[in-house]
Amino acid sequence: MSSIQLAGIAKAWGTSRALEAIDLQVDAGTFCVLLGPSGCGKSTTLRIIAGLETASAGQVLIDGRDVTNLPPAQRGVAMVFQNYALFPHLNVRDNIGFGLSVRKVEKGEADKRIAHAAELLGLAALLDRKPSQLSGGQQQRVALARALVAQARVCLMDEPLSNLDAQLRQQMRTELRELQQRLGLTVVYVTHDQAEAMSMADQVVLLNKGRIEQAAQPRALYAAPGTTFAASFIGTPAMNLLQLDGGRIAGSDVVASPRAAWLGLRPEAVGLGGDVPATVRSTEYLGADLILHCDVGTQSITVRSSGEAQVAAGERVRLGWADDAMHWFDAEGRRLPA
Amino acid sequence: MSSIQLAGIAKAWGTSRALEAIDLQVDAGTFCVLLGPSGCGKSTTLRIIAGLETASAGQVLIDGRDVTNLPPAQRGVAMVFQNYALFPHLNVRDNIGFGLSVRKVEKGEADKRIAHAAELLGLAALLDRKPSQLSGGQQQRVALARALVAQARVCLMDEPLSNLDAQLRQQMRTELRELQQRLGLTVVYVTHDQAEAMSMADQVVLLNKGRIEQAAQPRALYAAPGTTFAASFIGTPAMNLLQLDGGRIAGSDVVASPRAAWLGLRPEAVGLGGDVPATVRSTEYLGADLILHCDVGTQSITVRSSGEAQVAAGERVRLGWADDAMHWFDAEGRRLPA
Amino acid sequence: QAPTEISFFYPVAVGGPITKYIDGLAADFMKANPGIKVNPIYAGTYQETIVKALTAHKSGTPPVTSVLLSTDMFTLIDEDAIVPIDNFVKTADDKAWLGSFYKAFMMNSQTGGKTWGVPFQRSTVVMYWNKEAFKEAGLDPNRPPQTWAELKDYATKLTKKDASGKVTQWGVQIPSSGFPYWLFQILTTTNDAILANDAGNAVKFDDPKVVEALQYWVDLGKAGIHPPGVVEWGTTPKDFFEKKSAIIFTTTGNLTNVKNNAKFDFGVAMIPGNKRKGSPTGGGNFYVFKKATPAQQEAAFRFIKWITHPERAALWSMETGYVAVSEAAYGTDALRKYGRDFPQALVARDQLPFSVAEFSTHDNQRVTKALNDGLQAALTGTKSPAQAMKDAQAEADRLLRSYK
Amino acid sequence: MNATQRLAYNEPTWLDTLAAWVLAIAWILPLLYATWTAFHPGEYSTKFSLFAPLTLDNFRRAWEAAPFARYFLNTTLLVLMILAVQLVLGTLAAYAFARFEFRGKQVAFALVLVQLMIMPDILLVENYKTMSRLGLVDTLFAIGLPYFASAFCIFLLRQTFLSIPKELDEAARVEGASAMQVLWRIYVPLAKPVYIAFALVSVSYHWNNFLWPLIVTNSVNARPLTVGLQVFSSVDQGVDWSVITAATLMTSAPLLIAFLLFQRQFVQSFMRAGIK
Amino acid sequence: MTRIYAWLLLLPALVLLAAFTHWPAVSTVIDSFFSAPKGARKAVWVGLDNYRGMVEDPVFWKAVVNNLWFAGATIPLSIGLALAMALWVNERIAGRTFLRMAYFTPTVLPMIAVANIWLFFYTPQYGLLEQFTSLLGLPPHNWLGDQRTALACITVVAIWKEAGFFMIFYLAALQTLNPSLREAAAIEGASRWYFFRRVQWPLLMPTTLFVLVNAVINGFRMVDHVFILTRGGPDNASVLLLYHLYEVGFKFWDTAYASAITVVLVGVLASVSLFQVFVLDKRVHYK
Ligand SMILES: Nc1ncnc2c1ncn2[C@@H]1O[C@H](COP(=O)(O)OP(=O)(O)OP(=O)(O)O)[C@@H](O)[C@H]1O
Ligand SMILES: Nc1ncnc2c1ncn2[C@@H]1O[C@H](COP(=O)(O)OP(=O)(O)OP(=O)(O)O)[C@@H](O)[C@H]1O
Ligand SMILES: [Mg+2]
Ligand SMILES: [Mg+2]
Repeated sequence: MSSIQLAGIAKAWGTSRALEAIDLQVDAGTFCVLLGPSGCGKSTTLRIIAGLETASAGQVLIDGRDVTNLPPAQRGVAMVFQNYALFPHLNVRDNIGFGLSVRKVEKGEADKRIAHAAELLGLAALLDRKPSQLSGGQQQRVALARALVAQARVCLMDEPLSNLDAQLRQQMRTELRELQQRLGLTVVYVTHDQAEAMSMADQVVLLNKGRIEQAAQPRALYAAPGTTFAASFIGTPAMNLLQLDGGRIAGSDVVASPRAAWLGLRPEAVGLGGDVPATVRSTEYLGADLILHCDVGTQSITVRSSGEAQVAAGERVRLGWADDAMHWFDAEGRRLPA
Repeated sequence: MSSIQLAGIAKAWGTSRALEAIDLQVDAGTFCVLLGPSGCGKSTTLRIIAGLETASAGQVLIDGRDVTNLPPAQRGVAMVFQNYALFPHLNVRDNIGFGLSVRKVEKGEADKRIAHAAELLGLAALLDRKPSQLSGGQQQRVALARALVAQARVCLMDEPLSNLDAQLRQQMRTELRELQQRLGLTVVYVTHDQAEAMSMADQVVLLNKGRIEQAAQPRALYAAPGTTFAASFIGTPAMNLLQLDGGRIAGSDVVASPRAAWLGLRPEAVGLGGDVPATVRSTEYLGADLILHCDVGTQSITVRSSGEAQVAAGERVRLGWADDAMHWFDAEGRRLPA
Repeated sequence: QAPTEISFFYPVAVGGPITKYIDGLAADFMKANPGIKVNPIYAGTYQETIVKALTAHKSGTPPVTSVLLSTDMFTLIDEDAIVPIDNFVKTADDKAWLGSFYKAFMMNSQTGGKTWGVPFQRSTVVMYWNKEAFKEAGLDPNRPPQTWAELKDYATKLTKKDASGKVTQWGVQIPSSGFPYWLFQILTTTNDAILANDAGNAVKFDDPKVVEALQYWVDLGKAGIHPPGVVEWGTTPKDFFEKKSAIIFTTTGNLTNVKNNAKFDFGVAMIPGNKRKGSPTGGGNFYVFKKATPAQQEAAFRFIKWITHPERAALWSMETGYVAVSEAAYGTDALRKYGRDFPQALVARDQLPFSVAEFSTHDNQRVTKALNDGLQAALTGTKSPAQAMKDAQAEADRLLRSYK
Repeated sequence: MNATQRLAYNEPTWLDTLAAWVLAIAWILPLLYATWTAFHPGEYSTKFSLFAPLTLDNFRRAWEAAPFARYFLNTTLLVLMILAVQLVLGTLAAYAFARFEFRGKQVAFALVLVQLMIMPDILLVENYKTMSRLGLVDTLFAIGLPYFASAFCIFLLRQTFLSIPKELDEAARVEGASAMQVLWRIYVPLAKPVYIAFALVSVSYHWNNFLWPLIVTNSVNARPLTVGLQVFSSVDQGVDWSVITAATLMTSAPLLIAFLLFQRQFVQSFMRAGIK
Repeated sequence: MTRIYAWLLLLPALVLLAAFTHWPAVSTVIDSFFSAPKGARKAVWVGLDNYRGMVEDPVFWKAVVNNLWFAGATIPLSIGLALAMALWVNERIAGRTFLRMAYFTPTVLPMIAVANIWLFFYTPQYGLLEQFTSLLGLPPHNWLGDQRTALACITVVAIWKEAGFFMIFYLAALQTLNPSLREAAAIEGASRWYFFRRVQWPLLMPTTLFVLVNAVINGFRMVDHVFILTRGGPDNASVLLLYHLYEVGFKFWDTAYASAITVVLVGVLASVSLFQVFVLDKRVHYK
C-alpha cells in the first residue's frame, strides 16, 4: 500500500507533446482512474509511473521515494495490460508465477503465493491451461493474479476490461473493485469508459489533450462538472448542452440564464410533462429505459424516460426539469456558480 | 427489399450439432437481430443465409425463392463482417466499388453509386485512404458502404460493432438503424449484446444452444420473457431471478407464489421503501443510477435506484415492487401466466 | 624418433571401393616401413583433387604427394608446386625403377629433360564392339574395323532404324562431353598429327591433318551413323550395354564395367588407324610437392616407389581396370593369368607402343578449353571444322605467348 | 453432401486437381526413379518392368564404396553444430536489432544483410586461407565456421521478434526480468515455429552442401556425406545409376524420413512463423 | 549503457561475419587489381587490367547472357509454379498432404546426387524424357548435347529444385490472410481468378518480394548441377557466371581475374538486395 505522486510530469516525442505538467496525488489504498478520450495521454501517464517510459520533465514519487530514474522492476509496481500481455507459451500457473521465478522466490513460497492468488480469483481449476484456452474474463483474471502475486505496493492497469463484452465487463468491474478494497491496493486504472470510471473510482482524473481537466470523486464530478468537456464526457446518455442565445435556449422561447452561454441538463433530470414544448425526433428502446431525442428550438435534448413509456418519433411532448438540475457554463466552457 | 424464410434449418459438423431445426421469418424491410451467448449458432445461421455455409437440412428462401443451393453471389445478399474484411491493399473507393467492378458495372454508374454511398456514410473525404489509415468506426462505415452499393435486397451483419469502443458503438447503432429505415433494407444482424439488440431490432431472435429460445419484438421480449434464459439474458442489470422455496423467497419469510419455482424482478422495478427487508451487500455508482446489490434471504436482488440516493454497503433497507412487476417461472424455467 | 608423416591426396575416377584399396595399400606400406606414416586423403574427382592440392599449396600447407592428372604437370610446374622426381633417384635401383615404366606414360611425365611425375593410375582409349550386333549386320564378329574407312563402313552397316526412320542403334559413338580433346586425340594421332610440342608452349590445332580428323568425326554424325551433337561421356558405356551403340570409344578403365554389365559378347580392340596407329594415354601420376620437408619428400618417394612396384601395379591394375604401368607388372604371375583368362585386358598394353602423350600444355586448362569449345562447336554444327580449329588456334596462341 | 450442395466459391475444380497431381508426379519423379533404380539390378535402371527382381545389392555396393557410417556421423555432428551456433548467435543479434535502439543500428543491419548475397561459396579461396592460418583445416569446425553467423537466421528472427507484442516484453520487465531473461523466457519460446522452420532450411542446406566441405577437409574424420557421394558422380566408367540412386537414397533418407514424419509440423511451423 | 549491451549481443555474429564475409570480400576487391601470383611470380598491381580482360573475354559475355536467360526463366517460372502450388495445397484439394510433400521433396535432395538422375532423364534414346517424347511420336533429341537446348535443360532442373522451397513461403503467407476476405469476395461474386488477381496477389506482394530476392540470388549461384549435367558445354552454351568463375579460379588458377568476376557478381547481387530492403520494402507494405 503506497501513495503515488506526480510532480510536473511532461512528456514529448520530438515536437509532439503528449503530456504537459501533470501534477497528481494518489493516496495509499485508493482507486484512482485516469479517464479521457483516445490520445489524451492516459497510457503515457501510466507508463511513466511504471517506468516503461521516461518523463521529459518532472518527478515520480512512490511512497515519497523518487523513482523517476529507476527501471520498472525496481519500482515495486505491478501492471495489468490492456490485452493482458499473458505469455502465450506458458500455462496459467507459470504465467502467474513468472515474476516470482524471475526473482528467484523459493519454490515452496512461490507455490503458496500462486495457489493463494489463484484461489482468490477463482483460477484454481485452470492452472494447467494455456491462455489461448481461456475466455476473455479468465485471461483478465490471470493477468490480475500475475500482478497480485508480486505483492507490489502499487498496481497499474491500462484498460484491462476493454476487450471484454459488456456483461463480463460489468462483472469484472465489481470483482476488481472488491479485490482492491479487500487487499487495500493502490490502483491506478486507465479507461476511456466513463461508466467504468464512475463505478470503480475513489478519484477520477479526467485528462484532455495532455492536461488534467478535473480530478475529483465520482459523485462530485457528476454533480458538478467543472467544464463542458467534463460535463459532456461523463454520464450516459451524455449531459445535454444547450446553447443559449440572449438568455434563451437558442431558437426557442424558453427562458434560461442571461449570464451563461451554455445550459447543461442531464437526460435523467429531464421529465415528460413540464412546460417546455419539444418534438421527439427519434427514440431508442433499452428495456428499462426509453431514450428520447427531442428538439427544442434549434437545440437537441436527450431525455431518459422509463422503458414503459409509449412515445413515438414525431410526437410533440412537453418537458420539464428542476431548477437545481441546471448547470451553467460560460463561453469558454467553464462552470459558473448556480 | 426482401423477406427471408428459414425452414427447418439444421447444421452439424460431424457429430457436433450447431443448429437444430431453425424456423424463422424475417419480413421485408425489417431489422432482425439474432441474439444469444457465444457459440449458440448465430454466426452459423447468418452464414447459412449468406450461402457461406451449407445447411445440413432445411431450406433458405429469399423472397419466396429457394436459394438453399445457390452460391453466395447469386442470392442477392450483402454482408458486413465482424472484422469488416476490408481489402487492406485497396483504398476506400476501391473497397466500396469492389463488387461493382466484379460485376462489371459501367464506370460512370459505379462512380455515382460509390459517391452516393460515401456521401450517405460521411466517407466522401476518405475515399483515397487505405483501411489502415482509418479509425475503427470509419472502417465499419466502409464495410457498410461496400454492402450498400451492391443494392442487395438483404443485408447481413455479423457483430459489426463489436470491435468499436462504447461511445462509437452507441453512435453507430443509431446511424445503422436510421440508414436501414431510410433505405428500407431487410437486415439480419448478429450480436451477443442485448442492449444492441433491444435498441435496434424490429424483431429479436434469441438463440440458445442452436435453438430459437424466443423470437419477438424488443418490448414484448422485455416485458414477457418466455423463459428464465430470456429473462436473465435481456436487460442490464439483468432481471433478478429469485428461487422460491415453499412459496417463499428462499431463505426468507417473504411470501410469493406457491405455484412457481422462480420469481423474476427487473432491477428498475424494485424500489427502496417497501416492506421486504434486505441488506445492501455492495453498491455501484453510475452517475445517473446507483446499483444496489442486496441480500434477501439466501437470494440476491439487484436494485437500480437514482444516482442521488445515498446508500452504503452494509446498510439495511426495505424493498418493494408492484404486483404486475413480478414474473413467474416453473422449475423448467418456462414462464407461467401471472 | 617420431615417424615421418606424409599426406597423400588421391582422386577416385573409377567405380568400386577404391578408398578401401588405397587404405589397404597404405597400411601395408607402413607395416613394411615403420618410420613412415602415410595418410591417404580421398580428394574427390581429379578436378577437385587439383583444386584442393593447389588451394592448399597456395595457402602454404600442400600435401606431401598427390595423384593428379598427368596433364596437370605444366600447371604444377608453373605454380612452382612440385619438385622433379630426379632429385630422389640416386641408386642404380632407383634408376632402373624409373626406367621401367612404359615410354608412352613417361611422355606426359617429363619435360625439359626432367621427370616430374610417376605413372600410377594410367589408361588409354580403346575401342569396344558388340559382337552380336556385328553378327546381325552380317559382319565378322571377331574382326573389328582396322581403318577409318572400315570404321565408317562398318558403322553404316551397324546403324539400325525403326519404321519411322528413327535410329535405334548407332554404328559408332565417340563421347565428346567433359574432355572431348582426349577422344579427339584418337583421330588426330591416327591421322599422324601431334597437337602440342614437348615443351608445352605450342599447339597445332589448325594443322590440316587435325582439321581433317575433326572433319571425319563431324562426317560420322552427318552420315547419320554417329549420334548428333555432343555425346555424354558418362552415359556412353550405358549406351553400349543398352545396344544403342554398336561400337564405342572409351577408356580402358571401363573394361571391368563392360565385362560386368554387357549382356552380350563384346570385343576390345586398338583404335582403327588411318595414316598410322595410335591412341592417347591418360590418367594420373604421382607428384611430390615442393613445400614439404626434404624428409617428407624422401618418404613420399619411398612410398611411390613401393606402390608402383610390379607386384602392386599388377594388383592395382586388376582391381581397378587401369593399365599396369610397367612391362614387369605384366610379367607377374597374377597379371599373366588374368590376361590369359581375359585377353581383352591386354589390348591396352599392346596399344602402348603406338600411344602418344595426352594433350597438355602450359596454362593447360585454358588451352584445353579453347580446343574443347572448338570441338563442341564443330560437333554441334555451329562452326565448320576448319573455322573451329582456326579460332581455337588463335586463342591458344594468345594464351601461350608468354611461355615461349 | 451431394455435389450441387458444395458451394463453389472456394473449391478447387477437377482441373486444378488434375494439374496439381501432374505437377506433383513430375516433381517427385526423380525420387520415384531413385527408389525404383536403387532396389533393382542395374539393367533395370532404364527399363521399367513389373517383374523386375528386387535387390539390396546396390545399397551394399554404395555402402562399401566409402566409409559412410563415419560420414553419417560427421554430417550429423556438423549440421547440429552449425544449427546450434547459428541459432544462438542469430538469437542474440536479432534481439539486439529488434528491441534495442542504438546508433549505427541501420549500418550494422545492412552489414549483416550483405551476407545474404555474398555467400561463403564465392569466397572459397580467401576463407581457406583464413582456416589454414587458424590451423583449422580438416576439422568439422572449419566447415561450419563461415556459416555460423547466418544473415538469414538473424533476419528471420528479427522479423519474428519485431512481431511479438511489445507488451509481453514490458510485462516481463515490470515483473523484474532482465534483458537476457526476457529474451530467454519470452522471445525464444514464442519464436519456436520460426526456429523449427529455420532449422529445416539450415539442416537441409548443410546436409547437402558440397563444395566448401570438399575443399576444407582432407580426412574421413571430417568429411560429410555429400563428399562421399561424389565418389559416384562423373567417374571414368560412366554413370552407374543403380549405385548413385542407392547412395542418394541412403544419404537423403534421414532428411526425407524426418520430413515425412514431421511434415505437418514443419509446414505448420512455416505457417505460424508467418515467414513473409 | 543499453548501447553497449546491444553491441555486445551483436558482437559474436558481427565478428564472424567480418571474418568470413566482409574481410574476404574486401580482399577480393583488392586482389582484382593485382595480377594472379603464379609460382615464384608475385602479384603485381595491374590496375584495371583484369576488368579489361573481362570485357574482352567472350566466355564471360556468353556467361552473362546465359545467366540472364537462366535467371530470366528460373525466376518467374519457379515463383509462378510456387504460387500455383501454394494456392492448390492451401485449398481442400484431394491428396493435399501428398502434394505438399511431393512439391517439397526437391529441397531435401542433394543436388550433387540428383543431377545424375536428371542426367538419365535427359539421356538421348532411352532417357526418360526420350521415352516419353517417343511415345508422343516426337523425333529424338540430344537434349544436353545440343547448343539450343542445353541451357533450357539446366534451367528446368533449377526450377524443379526451387519451386517447392518457395511454395512453403507462399503457403505460410496465404494461411495468414484473413479468411473473411475470401468470403467477402464470394458474396460480391468474384471468381477465383478475379479474387486471386485483385486480392491474393497484391496481398502476397511482400512474400513475392522476399521470394524474388531469394530467386535472384539463386539465379546467380545455383551451379551444382552444371558440374554434372553439361560442364558449361556444348561450346559454352550453358556456362553460367558462377561456373565460369569457378573455372577461372580453380581450373585456370587465374585468381586475380576470378576476383574481378567475383566483384562484378557480388556487386550485382548486392544492389538487387539493397534495392529490395531499402526501396521496394517500403512501397509494398500495407500494414
Ligand atoms: N511512442 C510514441 N511516439 C510518438 N508519439 C506517441 C507515442 N506514444 C504515444 N504517442 C502520442 O502521445 C499521445 C498520447 O498517447 P497515449 O497512448 O497516452 O493516449 P491514450 O490516452 O492512452 O489513448 P488511447 O485511449 O487511444 O489508448 C498521442 O497523441 C499519441 O499519438
Ligand atoms: N467450422 C466449424 N467446424 C466445427 N464446428 C463449428 C464450426 N463453426 C462453428 N462451429 C461450432 O458451431 C457452434 C456455433 O458456432 P457459431 O459460430 O455459429 O456461434 P456464434 O453464436 O456465432 O458464437 P460467437 O458469439 O462466439 O461468434 C459452436 O459450438 C462452434 O464451436
Ligand atoms: Mg492508451
Ligand atoms: Mg459468431
